[in-house]
Amino acid sequence: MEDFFGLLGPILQSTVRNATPLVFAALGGLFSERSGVVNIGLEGLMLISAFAGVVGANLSGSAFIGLGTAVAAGLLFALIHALMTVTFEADQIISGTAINLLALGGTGFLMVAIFGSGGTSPRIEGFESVAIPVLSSIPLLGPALFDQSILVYLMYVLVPVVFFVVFHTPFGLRLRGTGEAPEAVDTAGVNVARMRYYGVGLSGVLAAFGGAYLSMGLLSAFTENMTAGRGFIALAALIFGRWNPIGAAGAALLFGFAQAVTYSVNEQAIPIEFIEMIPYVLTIIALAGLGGRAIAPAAIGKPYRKE
Amino acid sequence: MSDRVAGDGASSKGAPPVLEMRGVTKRFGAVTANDGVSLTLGRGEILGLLGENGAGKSTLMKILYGLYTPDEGEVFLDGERVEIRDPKDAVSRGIGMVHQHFTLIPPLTVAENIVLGAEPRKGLSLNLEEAVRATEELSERYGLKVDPRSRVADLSVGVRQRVEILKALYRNVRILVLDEPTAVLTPQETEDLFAVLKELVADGLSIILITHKLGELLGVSDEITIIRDGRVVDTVDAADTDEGELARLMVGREVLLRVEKEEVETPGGVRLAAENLTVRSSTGALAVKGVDLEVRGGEILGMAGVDGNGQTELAEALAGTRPVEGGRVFLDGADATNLGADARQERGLAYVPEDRGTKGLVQDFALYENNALKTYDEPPFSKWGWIFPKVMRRRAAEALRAYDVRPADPEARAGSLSGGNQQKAVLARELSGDPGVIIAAQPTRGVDVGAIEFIHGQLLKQRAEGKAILLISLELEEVRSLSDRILVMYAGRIVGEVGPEATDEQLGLLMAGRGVEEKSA
Amino acid sequence: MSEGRREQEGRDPLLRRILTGAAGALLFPLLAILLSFAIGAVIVLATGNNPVAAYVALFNGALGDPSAVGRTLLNATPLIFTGLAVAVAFRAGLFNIGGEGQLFIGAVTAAWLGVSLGFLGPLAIPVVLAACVITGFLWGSVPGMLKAYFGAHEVITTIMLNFVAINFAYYLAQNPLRQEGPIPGTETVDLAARIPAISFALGRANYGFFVALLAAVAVYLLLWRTRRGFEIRAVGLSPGAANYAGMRLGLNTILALAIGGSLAGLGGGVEVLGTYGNMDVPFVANLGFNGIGVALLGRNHPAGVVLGALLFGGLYAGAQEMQFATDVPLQLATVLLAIILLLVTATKLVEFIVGKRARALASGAGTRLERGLGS
Amino acid sequence: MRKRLGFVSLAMALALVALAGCGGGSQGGGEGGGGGGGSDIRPGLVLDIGGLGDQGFNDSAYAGLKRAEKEFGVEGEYLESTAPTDYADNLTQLAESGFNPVIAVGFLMTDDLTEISEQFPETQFAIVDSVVETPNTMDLVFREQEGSYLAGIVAGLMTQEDTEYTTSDEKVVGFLGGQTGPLIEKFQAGYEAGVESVCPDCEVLVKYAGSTPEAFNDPGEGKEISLQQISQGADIIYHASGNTGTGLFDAAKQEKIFAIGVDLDQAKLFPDSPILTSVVKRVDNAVYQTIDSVSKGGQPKGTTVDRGLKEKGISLAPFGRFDDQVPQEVKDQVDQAREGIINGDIKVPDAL
Repeated sequence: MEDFFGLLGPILQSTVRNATPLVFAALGGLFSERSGVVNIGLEGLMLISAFAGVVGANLSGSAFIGLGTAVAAGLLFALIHALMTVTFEADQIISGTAINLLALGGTGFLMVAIFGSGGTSPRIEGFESVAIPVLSSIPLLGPALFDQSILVYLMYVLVPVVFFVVFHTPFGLRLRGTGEAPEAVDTAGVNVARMRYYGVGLSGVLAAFGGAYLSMGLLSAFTENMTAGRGFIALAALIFGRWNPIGAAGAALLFGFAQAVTYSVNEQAIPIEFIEMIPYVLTIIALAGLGGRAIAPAAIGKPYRKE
Repeated sequence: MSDRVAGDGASSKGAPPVLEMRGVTKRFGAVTANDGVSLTLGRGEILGLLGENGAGKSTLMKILYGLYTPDEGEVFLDGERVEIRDPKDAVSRGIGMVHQHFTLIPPLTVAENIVLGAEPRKGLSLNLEEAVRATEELSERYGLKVDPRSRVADLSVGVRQRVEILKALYRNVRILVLDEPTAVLTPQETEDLFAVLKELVADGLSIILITHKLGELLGVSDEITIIRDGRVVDTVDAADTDEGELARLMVGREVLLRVEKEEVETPGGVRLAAENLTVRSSTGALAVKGVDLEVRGGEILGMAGVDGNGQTELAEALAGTRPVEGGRVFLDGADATNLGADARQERGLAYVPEDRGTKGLVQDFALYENNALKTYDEPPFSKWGWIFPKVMRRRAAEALRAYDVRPADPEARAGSLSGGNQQKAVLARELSGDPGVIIAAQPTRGVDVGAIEFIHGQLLKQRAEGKAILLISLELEEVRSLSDRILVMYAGRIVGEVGPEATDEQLGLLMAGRGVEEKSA
Repeated sequence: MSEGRREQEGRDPLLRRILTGAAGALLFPLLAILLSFAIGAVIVLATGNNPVAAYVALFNGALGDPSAVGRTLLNATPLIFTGLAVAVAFRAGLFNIGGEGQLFIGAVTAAWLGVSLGFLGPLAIPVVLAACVITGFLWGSVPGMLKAYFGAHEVITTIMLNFVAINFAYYLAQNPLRQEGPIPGTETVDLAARIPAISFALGRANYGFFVALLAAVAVYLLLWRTRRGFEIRAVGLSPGAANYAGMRLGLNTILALAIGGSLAGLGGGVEVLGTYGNMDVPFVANLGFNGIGVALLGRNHPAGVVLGALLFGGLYAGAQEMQFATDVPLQLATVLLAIILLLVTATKLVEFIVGKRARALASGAGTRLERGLGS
Repeated sequence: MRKRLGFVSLAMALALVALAGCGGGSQGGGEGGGGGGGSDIRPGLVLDIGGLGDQGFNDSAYAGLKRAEKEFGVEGEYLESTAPTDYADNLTQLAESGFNPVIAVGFLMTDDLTEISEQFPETQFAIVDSVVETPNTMDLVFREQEGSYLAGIVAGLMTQEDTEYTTSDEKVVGFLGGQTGPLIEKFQAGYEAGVESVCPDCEVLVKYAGSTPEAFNDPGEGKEISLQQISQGADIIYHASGNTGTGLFDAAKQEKIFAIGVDLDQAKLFPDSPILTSVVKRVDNAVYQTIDSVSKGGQPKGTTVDRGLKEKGISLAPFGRFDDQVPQEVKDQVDQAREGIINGDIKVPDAL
């Protein structure tokens, strides 16, 4: 137990690191789902952006240009999802699954095509941790919250910004309306398809930040399938957080914490396989206990047809 | 909002009409929904658009609102030819529409719904105070009382309709189209609505009122355009016509507006009864509060009331598809409260649900599968867990022919049938098992006149055979002409019982809950 | 006008029957496959390879000789099971992404019982497979119950349960069931208790493929010839109508997911008894996810699932040969499958390519107005 | 048109099969020979999941193949595996196509290779890190514990020094394992024994990344585990976790501690990370020597080649740019231990 408290600082720091990509992806999913499009492809969006970020940074030598290429790739894949689901009325879950598969196969393929072999990319200049003076010296919480990569700080800013955009702007009103009752939005003279393109597109941009953080903030190289299910956990965080940015961020922190704990649980005490299960079991319990009754945007998953 | 020019009726003569549609044709595949339709709407005028379900009224209005593009024909606004590309375009040209199915977003507030798409801003953010203020101003000006801050989900249908109208007014409409606005209203609410409409036209607005109810147009509209089979049959002056003529024009032949009902000597014993029945709605609210009723063999008990006063939940509780909160249900004298829908059906209960689209039929099932939807697990359709599609097909073919379902093809997908034929398919299933008790909820909603006649005939036939029938309907005319007794439901309670000779006023008062006050007084 | 309508009545059912018939059902998947191969060719070209050579190698690797056919069958076998697992749930309106975990549960069951019941010889095979069906059923019922009793969405719970099942199976394989020696995995099932190979020429392809075909037939009978299937389909197409007809939504939800689980579990058993002989760590990967693609490609019909699984299996078998014969990376197969999946439900796109006429016919029933044929 | 394409490909397939069939017995291909002489051999490599670019043992094996290709003027082939299902197909494909020797890189292929090597008795097979009991399979195994023991000595001594990356105040070192199991436990056992031998009161923090092969390919988890160990005082961490170890290198760079690499001289591969040394496992040599021995002709062999420090199959990489930070006595102790192991004075445990 004493050991645990000694570890609390590092665990909290690890919690924030684990949660950051989840928060980005969950915020992205929020835009998409609030507009009425299920985005099970968050995983793939993160993966392709993580890869594109490393390619961009590798070619340019600049982490910021890498971030730019990551966002471009995330946006591009998200727009494929939007094109398929909004314009061509494909099933949203299937399209999302295909996006995941495309990102997995595509990054593997491109690894060979660009870097000559699969596995792990060459290392690039990523985003180093930047300690914020004064704040980072707060005991316990300081290093956890304020000695992180700038992408983490970006995440702190984005949570309230997304909240404001979704709940306090005309765009947010239309977005929420589109997810609840597209026909109402349509008759009010707002273009439903365009709102959904915006929603899905933004999900690509935000998931790209998450992906870039994985390959350029957390690490400084791309590894095949490095997202390892984080997109799905982000989706769970979104549902658990009831499609609210604050709630989703909170849920992501919880999952991040569960993950962080697994790094310090002694495997002699509990078999490693059971430690690995913790975040997933926690998600199921959370969904069954609390999040299960959360009400999704009413029109989610359905293509909008003007008859 | 406030900058609309007040009505100046003087200049309306001579000036081009506010709206003219000429030769509008719209086809869907091989079906022609509108065939060269023309109509004219003058400034400050209420034009009634009358036609049966499926005659093409809604299609025409969707063209006007930019939801459909016409294949042929022209639209003129103030004498100028226009092409309306989408609803946004329509809105910017001053056309507003109150749809039959409300286009409101339930989780949002009234003010948010009203300003959606044309939001007042303060910097980057949405100016909600301004939205509330504008809503209040409009609602005061036209006497459309609403609370701008309440959530639409919590409002009654009547209030929701007001929100819809306010939404149009907020966008400075010059032409307001109302699609079947009275379907969900009590007679009193309908009168209130018409009063508001008259105030609006006095203010310079022009209104198109779509309905399939003959009577109400006479009181409110200036002219009436009748559409049948996608074509304009005639346009008449409301002052120079009567219900009979309108009905003839609408249906294309003389229709019997009154159903001939044989007298049944004496009603039999009580076959369906509810005792102090309490039921919750899907949202958890008490929807039925202590209802007692008895239906006897050989009688039709009518249940009148405005939609959403607990009739649906009552019907479902009686049929066994919704759990009962308190009280008891009796079938032929035996307590059936704890029986499931299946068991009740085995004891001779048939149920025609109000929503055949999502409850009565599985749209993507073939007709033979739908015909066996309740009996698939009984011989001869099933044995030892297996089902026998061949038998199902044979039986379905018989039933479909007997109930005049077209096409009578057991393989046809239910969803491909017209509303009337879908309803007949439901009846075919429900009545062919020779049930003793029938619950029919809105059996003629959205059904063409031919099918209505057929369905009414079937119900009367069952009555003559001594069946006990509970008829739930929003159509007062239907309740009155078929029922032997009429119960009126309001806010989950039975507020009165009247005979079929009751007047609109009597029924209307009860439906508005006024009877309750009288009782308690 | 009425004449025109009659003409339409006479013509429509025939055309519709054709479209909903075999040709119609295959139209969309076939177009999706062709399109994705075209896109794949562009990708191959962009990497400086010859797409014709790549596709020839792909074809050879999938069907070029008996051993290639054997590889295709071997790959397709587990995908039939996981595809069926998705399809049954889909028919009930549920999305089962848990095929992977369910397969692992079945596999570890087979690895355990296959060894301990090995003394029974060939008799052990049906016993062990039945046990896999049962454990898969139980595991599959978990998300069903979570949905029925707690409203937890099955998409999320089945994904999460995959991780739980895989970890649990690996725990068993590495601890109580662990074999001697350096290779992490369970002990190997006695050869007598294994599913035999079909013939030497077909390589390792085994009679498990026929078990899969039997499962497909069973699923067909279940869905279209039994009361339970009738209920599952009714619940999937219209929960409201099913409830109104007295069917229990919760029960059917649980059963559909559990039956799906039992199919995937059986697939895991067949993999162990047929292909591998034990459960190594790592065991198989991505069979559950690919099962989704297989089911969708096969339109959630058992026959379609078998065809879809053969396509997937063939692509993976062919990609191996392609990697060998050309410089095109193995991952092209995954990319091709992703594109097929992306396109297969994009009805609008295919309609766009085929033309509006087909679209009008395909959705003719939907656009028909209320008045329709009755009045 | 399509029909013809199908026909053509079928014909090509048949031709290919025929060619492969004929070629099996006597091959007369004549590329000009390099050093070894036997230029008619075609070595084939089946790589494990992870494949090329793992900056570990797949890459190392591939380097051995490349070296043989260059020196003997032969043309080899390698196949990557994406799933365990691929092993058997890949091995069969190479054997069927007349490749010889066929080398399975990774112990996970043990079962499949046992089966397949029996079907192709004329082909020389080899497997890295495992033992296959067939007369035509060479087992290329290593005594990783010996190198790990030396790494343990380095770690145990250096954690008591004050350098740019280590402090003397806490005697804590770390071990990051990949997938749990006997193979990696050999590394752990040797390392722990090495630390113990020079610093009995040192604490060795041990953590594995997981129980599945993904544990060899999860740098994110590797980094988090490393950071946890660092926060518990570890200032030098040895990993045997494949690609997961790149996470350690990130953490080492960020937190300024020493890492010890594995398989290859990883200091050269990750020049910006403070990698003090690496336990090098010469899979490349094993592959090269196997090809060499086949090129010299003779019947397929079923021998087990066990390589350790003595055979130079395992070695400790030079300290490179950190050489001046390592005190001479540390270097001396390492040299003594190496001697001791080679002449048998020191017995290194190979299991926990």
